[in-house]
Amino acid sequence: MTATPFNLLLLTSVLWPLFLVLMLTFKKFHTQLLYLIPWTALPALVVIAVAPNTVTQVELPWLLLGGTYALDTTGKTFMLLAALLWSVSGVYARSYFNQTQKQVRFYRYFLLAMAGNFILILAQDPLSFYFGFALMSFSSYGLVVFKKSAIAVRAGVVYIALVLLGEVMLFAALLMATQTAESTMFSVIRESVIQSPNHNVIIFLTLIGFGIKVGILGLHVWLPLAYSAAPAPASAVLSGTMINAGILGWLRFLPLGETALPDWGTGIIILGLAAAFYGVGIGLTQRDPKTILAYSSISQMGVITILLGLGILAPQMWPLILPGIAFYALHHGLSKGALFLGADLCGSKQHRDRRRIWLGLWLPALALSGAPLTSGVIAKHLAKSYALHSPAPWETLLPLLLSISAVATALLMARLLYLLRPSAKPYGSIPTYGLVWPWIVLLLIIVLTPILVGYSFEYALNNQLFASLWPLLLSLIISIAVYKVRIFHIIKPISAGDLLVVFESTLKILQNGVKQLNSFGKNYTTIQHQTKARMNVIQTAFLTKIGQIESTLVRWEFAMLFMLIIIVIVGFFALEKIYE
Amino acid sequence: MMQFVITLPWAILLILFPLTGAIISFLWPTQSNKVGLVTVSFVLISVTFLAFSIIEHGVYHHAIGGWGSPLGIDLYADGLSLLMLLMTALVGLGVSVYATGYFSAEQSPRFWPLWLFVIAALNALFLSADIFNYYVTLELIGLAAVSLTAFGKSREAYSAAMRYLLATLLGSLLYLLGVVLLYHGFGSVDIATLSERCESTPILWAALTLISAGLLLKTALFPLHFWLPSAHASAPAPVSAILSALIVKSSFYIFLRLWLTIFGPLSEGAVENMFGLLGAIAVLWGSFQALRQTRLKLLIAYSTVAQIGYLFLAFSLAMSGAVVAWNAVVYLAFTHALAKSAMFLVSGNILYFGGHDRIMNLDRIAQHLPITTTAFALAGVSIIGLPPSGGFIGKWFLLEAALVQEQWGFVAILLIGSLLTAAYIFKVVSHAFTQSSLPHDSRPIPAHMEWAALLLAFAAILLGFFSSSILSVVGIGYPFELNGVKP
Amino acid sequence: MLFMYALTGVGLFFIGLYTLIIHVNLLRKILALNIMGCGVFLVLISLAMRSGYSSPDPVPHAMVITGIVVTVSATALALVLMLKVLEMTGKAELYDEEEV
Amino acid sequence: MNWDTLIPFFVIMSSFLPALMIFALAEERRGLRITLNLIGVFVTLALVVFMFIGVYQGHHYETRLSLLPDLDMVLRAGPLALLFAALSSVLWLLTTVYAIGYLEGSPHRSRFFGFFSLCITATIGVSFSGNLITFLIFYEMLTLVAYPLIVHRGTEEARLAGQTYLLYTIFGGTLLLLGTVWLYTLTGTLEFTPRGFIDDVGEEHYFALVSIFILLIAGFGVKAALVPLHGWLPRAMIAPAPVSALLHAVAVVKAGAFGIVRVIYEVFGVEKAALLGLTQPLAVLAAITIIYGSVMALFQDDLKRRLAYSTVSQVSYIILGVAIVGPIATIGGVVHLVHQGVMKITLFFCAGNLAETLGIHKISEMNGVGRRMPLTMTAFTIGALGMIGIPPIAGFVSKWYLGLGALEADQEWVILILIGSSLLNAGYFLPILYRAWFLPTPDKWPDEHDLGPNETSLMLLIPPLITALLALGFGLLAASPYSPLEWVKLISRREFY
Amino acid sequence: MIVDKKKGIKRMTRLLLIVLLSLLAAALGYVILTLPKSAVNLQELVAHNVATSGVSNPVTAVLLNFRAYDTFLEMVVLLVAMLGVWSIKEVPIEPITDIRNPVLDTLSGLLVPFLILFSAYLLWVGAHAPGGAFQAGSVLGAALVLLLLSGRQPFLAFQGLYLHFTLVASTALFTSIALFTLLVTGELLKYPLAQADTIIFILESIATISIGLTLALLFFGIYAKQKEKQ
Repeated sequence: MTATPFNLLLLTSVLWPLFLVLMLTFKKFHTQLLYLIPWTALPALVVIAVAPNTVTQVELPWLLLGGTYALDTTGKTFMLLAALLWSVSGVYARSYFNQTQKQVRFYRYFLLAMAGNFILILAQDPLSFYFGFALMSFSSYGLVVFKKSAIAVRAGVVYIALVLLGEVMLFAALLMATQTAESTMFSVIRESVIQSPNHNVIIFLTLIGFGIKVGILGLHVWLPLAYSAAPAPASAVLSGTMINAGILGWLRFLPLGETALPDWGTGIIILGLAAAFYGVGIGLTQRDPKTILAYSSISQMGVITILLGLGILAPQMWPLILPGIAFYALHHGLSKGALFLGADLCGSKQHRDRRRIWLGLWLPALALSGAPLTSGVIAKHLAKSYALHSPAPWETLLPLLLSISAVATALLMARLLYLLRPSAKPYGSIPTYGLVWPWIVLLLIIVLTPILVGYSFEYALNNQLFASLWPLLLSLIISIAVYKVRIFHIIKPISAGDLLVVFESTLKILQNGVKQLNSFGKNYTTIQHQTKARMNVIQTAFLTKIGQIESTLVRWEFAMLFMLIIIVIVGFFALEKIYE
Repeated sequence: MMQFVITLPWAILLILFPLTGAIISFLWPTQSNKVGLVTVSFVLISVTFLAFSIIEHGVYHHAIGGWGSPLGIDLYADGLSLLMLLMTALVGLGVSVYATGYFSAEQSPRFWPLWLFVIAALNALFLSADIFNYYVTLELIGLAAVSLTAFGKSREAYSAAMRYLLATLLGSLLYLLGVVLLYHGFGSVDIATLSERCESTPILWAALTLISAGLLLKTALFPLHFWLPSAHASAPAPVSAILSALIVKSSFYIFLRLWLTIFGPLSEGAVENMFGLLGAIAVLWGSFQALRQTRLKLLIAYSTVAQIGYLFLAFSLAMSGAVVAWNAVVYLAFTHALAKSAMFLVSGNILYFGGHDRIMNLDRIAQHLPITTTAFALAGVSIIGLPPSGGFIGKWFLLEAALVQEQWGFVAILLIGSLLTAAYIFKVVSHAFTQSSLPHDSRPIPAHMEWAALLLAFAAILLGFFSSSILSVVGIGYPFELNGVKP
Repeated sequence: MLFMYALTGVGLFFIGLYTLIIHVNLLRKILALNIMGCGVFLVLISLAMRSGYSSPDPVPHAMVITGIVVTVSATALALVLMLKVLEMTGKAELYDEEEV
Repeated sequence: MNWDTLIPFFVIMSSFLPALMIFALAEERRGLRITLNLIGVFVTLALVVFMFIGVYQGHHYETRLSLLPDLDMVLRAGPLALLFAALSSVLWLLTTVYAIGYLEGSPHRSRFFGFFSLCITATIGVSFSGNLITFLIFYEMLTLVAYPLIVHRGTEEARLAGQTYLLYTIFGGTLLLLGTVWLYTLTGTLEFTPRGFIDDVGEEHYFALVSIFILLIAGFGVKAALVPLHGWLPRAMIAPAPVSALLHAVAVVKAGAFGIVRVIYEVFGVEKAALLGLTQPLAVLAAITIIYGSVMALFQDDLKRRLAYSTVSQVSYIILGVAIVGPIATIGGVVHLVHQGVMKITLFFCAGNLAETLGIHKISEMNGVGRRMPLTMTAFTIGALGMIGIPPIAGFVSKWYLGLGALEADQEWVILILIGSSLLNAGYFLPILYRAWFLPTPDKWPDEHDLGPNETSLMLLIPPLITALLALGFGLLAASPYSPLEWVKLISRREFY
Repeated sequence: MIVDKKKGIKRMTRLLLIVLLSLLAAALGYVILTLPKSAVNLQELVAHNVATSGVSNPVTAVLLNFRAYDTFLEMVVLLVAMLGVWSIKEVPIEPITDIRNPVLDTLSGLLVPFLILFSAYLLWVGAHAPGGAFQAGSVLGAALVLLLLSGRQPFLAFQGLYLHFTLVASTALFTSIALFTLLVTGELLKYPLAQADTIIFILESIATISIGLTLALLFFGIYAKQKEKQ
């Protein structure tokens, strides 16, 4: 590796959280550490700040099976998001938990997950990526079940089960990809995957493997459970950045921009669309804000999935789409994070506090539903622009559908804001100073994002205004109407993790199967014992029998008889020897 | 100097030393222990020197009275005899050391003369080259052995001794009749002369039949083992050791010699195969019986029955052309002598210490006699034929021979046999590790009794490492080339 | 004629053997062994006549004498043992495993 | 006087002689016993390291003693031999320390440590064996000297377990002997040679060769716990923890696996074996064992039994690796010899700690134990995750190479096996972790002992931590020089292909 | 019932046995008949060497010179039997006084001296005519037995060590001669030609005594036991 100061910084940013975890094992440092830990993600931020434009790779040939790390452009966006969210929720968590013990335990998993997240973002070879991914996924289990409530445990089971599934699928995909590529570099793999005889398998496995993180339709069941079960700061990072790990995985692995795979593309797009609407559909019925946010994530990821599908469908467009996806992820992550933290802040009894927070919540909500002047509008605009250039029939279909999905999102946000309205009963924790200010910071960042990417008012006023406004207005009308009709009191909320019912029923069957097996095992052992006993009986019988035989054998006259017989036989042989 | 020492007539001294010792110990009962030990050590020394001289000058040959065969009697020692003598000396020493502690003050003056006479007779037998002389030595051994067996002083012991006496006398008579026929058929009792003169006539075959029957009876090959278990189990431990380790081998040795020199060259294998078959059955039967036993000494005795089976198995394989099987015969015989004597001494220790040898409650005792237990385990390893041990080498050659000849039946027997052996050995050993309290009645054992057993067992293991050199010594005089003995 | 004695010896041998096998009483067994011995000696010594000379072959004679002595001592031992068995078990018989 | 011809012999002696001395020691001579033990360990270790360097520089260490008229007893320190020897001796060191702590104040310690050292002698002997008969000798020796350790507790249950063990192993040994002798009658030599020594055996002996292969594999399979020859292993768990740790995770079972490696590569030669159509069935058998072991593990509540079944499953990775004909898979398999060793010994150490400190034997008793014994359970977690095959722990590296090798050899089905077993491993390890870390601690442990200020006595604590670190390091630094992986690559270059 | 069955079996076995044995006897008889009328044997050799053997009686020559080694061992056999008997039951050496009958008394009084004389004769004649140590020894033994039966106790005079000495005398002598010859001639039991006859004579006479004594004692042992039983 080239030990430039930047590279060193890069490594420190990754190693720093791990180091802190290690330090946490020593009780006596806890108090000091707890001041340090909230800021663990800062080095990462610094890295992004000082990152040169030329991508330099850090080669660590001795690490695992040879690791390559770099901060490329895509990585930069994800890293930015990750760094921001980890810092904010890190600080948030500090005052979210009151006792040190809890904090320590929380941070243990928190830091590990963070490290994993960073690693996978920086990784330029599948193994390192896989490593980071695993580290993140498994340690965030600790975050999911942190509350130890029954819900949490259930969520944990579902989560870990799916994580494992994803892990093994990715493992297989990785193996095949590496085997054909004969190299462990994403660049090479992306190119050569197509040559692999079973590239379809690889693509499928990759889609599912990361799809679980992303929560594509069918595999999304864990999101609502996990997000609502986890403590707020955890949910923030889960929904904000960890979910994006899946996206990044796709970007790294799939042969995007290489060759057109129409079937795959179409399939993915349809999948995305379905997710986009399905998420909202179920989400609207929910009453728990966090669950609603989870479903919104599902639908948002659906949108990203659509863009991905486009990329596969039309490789030539990929260079355009890639930054779009990155930005979309960024935008969604920030707003979602803000929403999760904000939703958690509605715990106070004072109407005044509640109203302040509520107003604050409007910002990310609007941003998510793509209101003008927010990051949302940019994201949506980019998405549409790709849609317009997509091959038939999508170029006509997609823009429309996207707009509708925007409406849907807006409705979902409205639903959220309604549920968290100041007059509603308190939800989450009491907004203390330590909790609120990091949230404010996050809001500010959200406000600034459009400016950062050089998005100007006039541009907005010119051509974007209506396009971005009508969905909002429409949704506004609908929601007011709905509010008047009070339809939501009629609709029963679909249990969070909708499809999970199916999964769990199958799980039940499996468990029964296991029980069966178990009982069979018991029977089997009893049978074993019986047979063993029987064998013993036979054995003893046999031994006594030969005992009796022996006691006759050793009788003098019998022995003599045998001797004579031997003599006769030998004599007989001799006889034929003589007269042959 | 060394040259001179080597040229002394050690072979003859091998016979005269123990005789003198026996007489002295008989006349000087109070010192019999010392006399005995001195004699036995002399025997060992003489064997060593004899070995040197044989290695240096080849086979040893001495015409008694200067007459020479066929008129007189010849002494003859090649590699095979040497090995047997060595075996006798080693086991003899071990047993003697043990006996000094084992026998009470009033028993030992009676034990020593008999035991020393046995040694003398054994040496005489292994050195002799005259079939009538064999008869005399056989009788000598037989009578002494029976008297020793009666030392058990129990009702079982006496009737076992009786049974043994009848069997051995019958055996000798059959043998003698065979000798008679040979003498009248071919006019000599000298092996070498006979091996030249003998041709396939009815006389020869009748003699073969009678002699084989007699010797098989004495060697207790299944189904003629009827006398062995009771005798070996009811005799006092050192005596059982002698019986199992040496005396059974003596008749087998004669059998071997006669087949190698006189009968083998003329036979065509049918008979040997039958012996092999009997051996195979003996292996299985003996092992199963051993497995059945609840008393240690009986178990060991039956194990002897099985081991004898191996000897004949190897014998038949070797006669049918697999030369390596001779190595098996030699090795199995030698290691069995050491290991089995060790085992019997162990059983003696256990009886001496705990007053019983019921396998079920062995743990009480074994826990407190680590050395003895180790001895048994090591001996067991060799008996089973697990590496590294003499037994393993023997089994290896045996298996090799069987495979070379593609005698799958024998292969199977060998495998099953060693499994069964392992089964009964560990049936005993496993009790050494189970915890249990010390029985009330236990009497301390003199250390040398434990060590004697251990060293014998250890020797059996050690044999596994010197096979090539030992076998090269055994090869002196080509005892195993049919018709090879040329005194 | 020359072989008459030898054949008699053989006969004695087998008669003895028969007794040895069949009869339970130890004294009879011992006597049977003696008879067998005699048979063997008879064979041994009678066949010594088969020589061109007037006098028989001396070697078998020597052997027979040796044999006799051996037999005598063996018999003595056997008798003592028998008596011991009689004293212990109450009857002068081999008692078999099943009684153990 | 050329030392190179003696060093292998010295290595054997360096654990053998201490063993004998220890036997002679009285029970209460604790200090002297420990000293002897450690001297033995360190001398062995030093010699092994010395040879490591020597072999790396191309030295040739070989001891020959005449055994049979035309068969020598050969001790040769090749790369493969050293791999196994190093593994055993290093883990022996740790286990000795552990055992000293574990058996504090229990009876028959001289006996225990004596046989323990003998076991290592045998294992080292197995690893250095230069021909099949030498291997056989030490293999059988291992069988025997491991027996007293299994029945060490002296309970009736232990005795029966010991009987089962012997039943299996002696049977295996017999098969092995038969195979060896038979082979010898065909070839006239038993010398391990790269790429095998049966080339000049004629076609007419096809049947014989196949039978020999089966016999040898079956013989070794008993110790390697190949289904259906695995029955003894779970029952042998009655033994004290250090025994289970070293013998049933490393020495004994690995001796079997090691034997299979030798047979395939240096007796038959992998190509020849493949030509005879012998490797594929073996691979299948290994696969079955992998799955079977894992499934059985699911149902065990006794911690050590679960670990035992996990061993059954994991050891077959090695066999699978060598049975998939191909350099990469071989690397995966052989390196798993080391990786599985460190991981599994960690797990056993931890299980021992739990039993010794809190009297925990059952998984159902492990609730919240992570809070009571954090370090132990951390080590355990690392081991467990490694078993599942999660990067960057050693287990992942093995699985990775196995998978690649399988693909290289066009045996995609192996991937499914790997995946399936990973899931199953997770199925029986993660619940343990969950209990340990996320469930509330009970107010009282089954049988708690006070073992010093730390969570348990340091002698019990440090070994698992070290092995856990090794497991982590072997994975994390797999690609760095002198890592097991690299060494195995060297072996593969020099001896296999 | 069972008894009968057993009997039946016994009868069967007996029958089978008789058949077997007669078959074997026939076979053996046949074999013997196949012997050539004129044998190859050692007669000429003996005749040829008897001159240098120290005695003129070929049998004695064979016994005490050509195959003296056998005889030597056979003395040991006798001694071993003696030891065996003693080890099984030590004979109490005391006069048996209960059976005193005058006939036996007088008869023994007359016979014993004669028998002793006769045995001496046999011993002496053995050198050139049939006779010799064993014959003499057995006669002597008979005399002693007679004494015993008549209730006289010949051993009261010398017991313990003396007795033991006499018992082992022949064996000891043989051994020492063996050693002696080994030293002098370098070969076992090779008598120097000149002393051959004397050596043999000494051997024989000593042998006679110990044989006689041993036989008597053997009888005595058994007899004494019988007495106990009554």
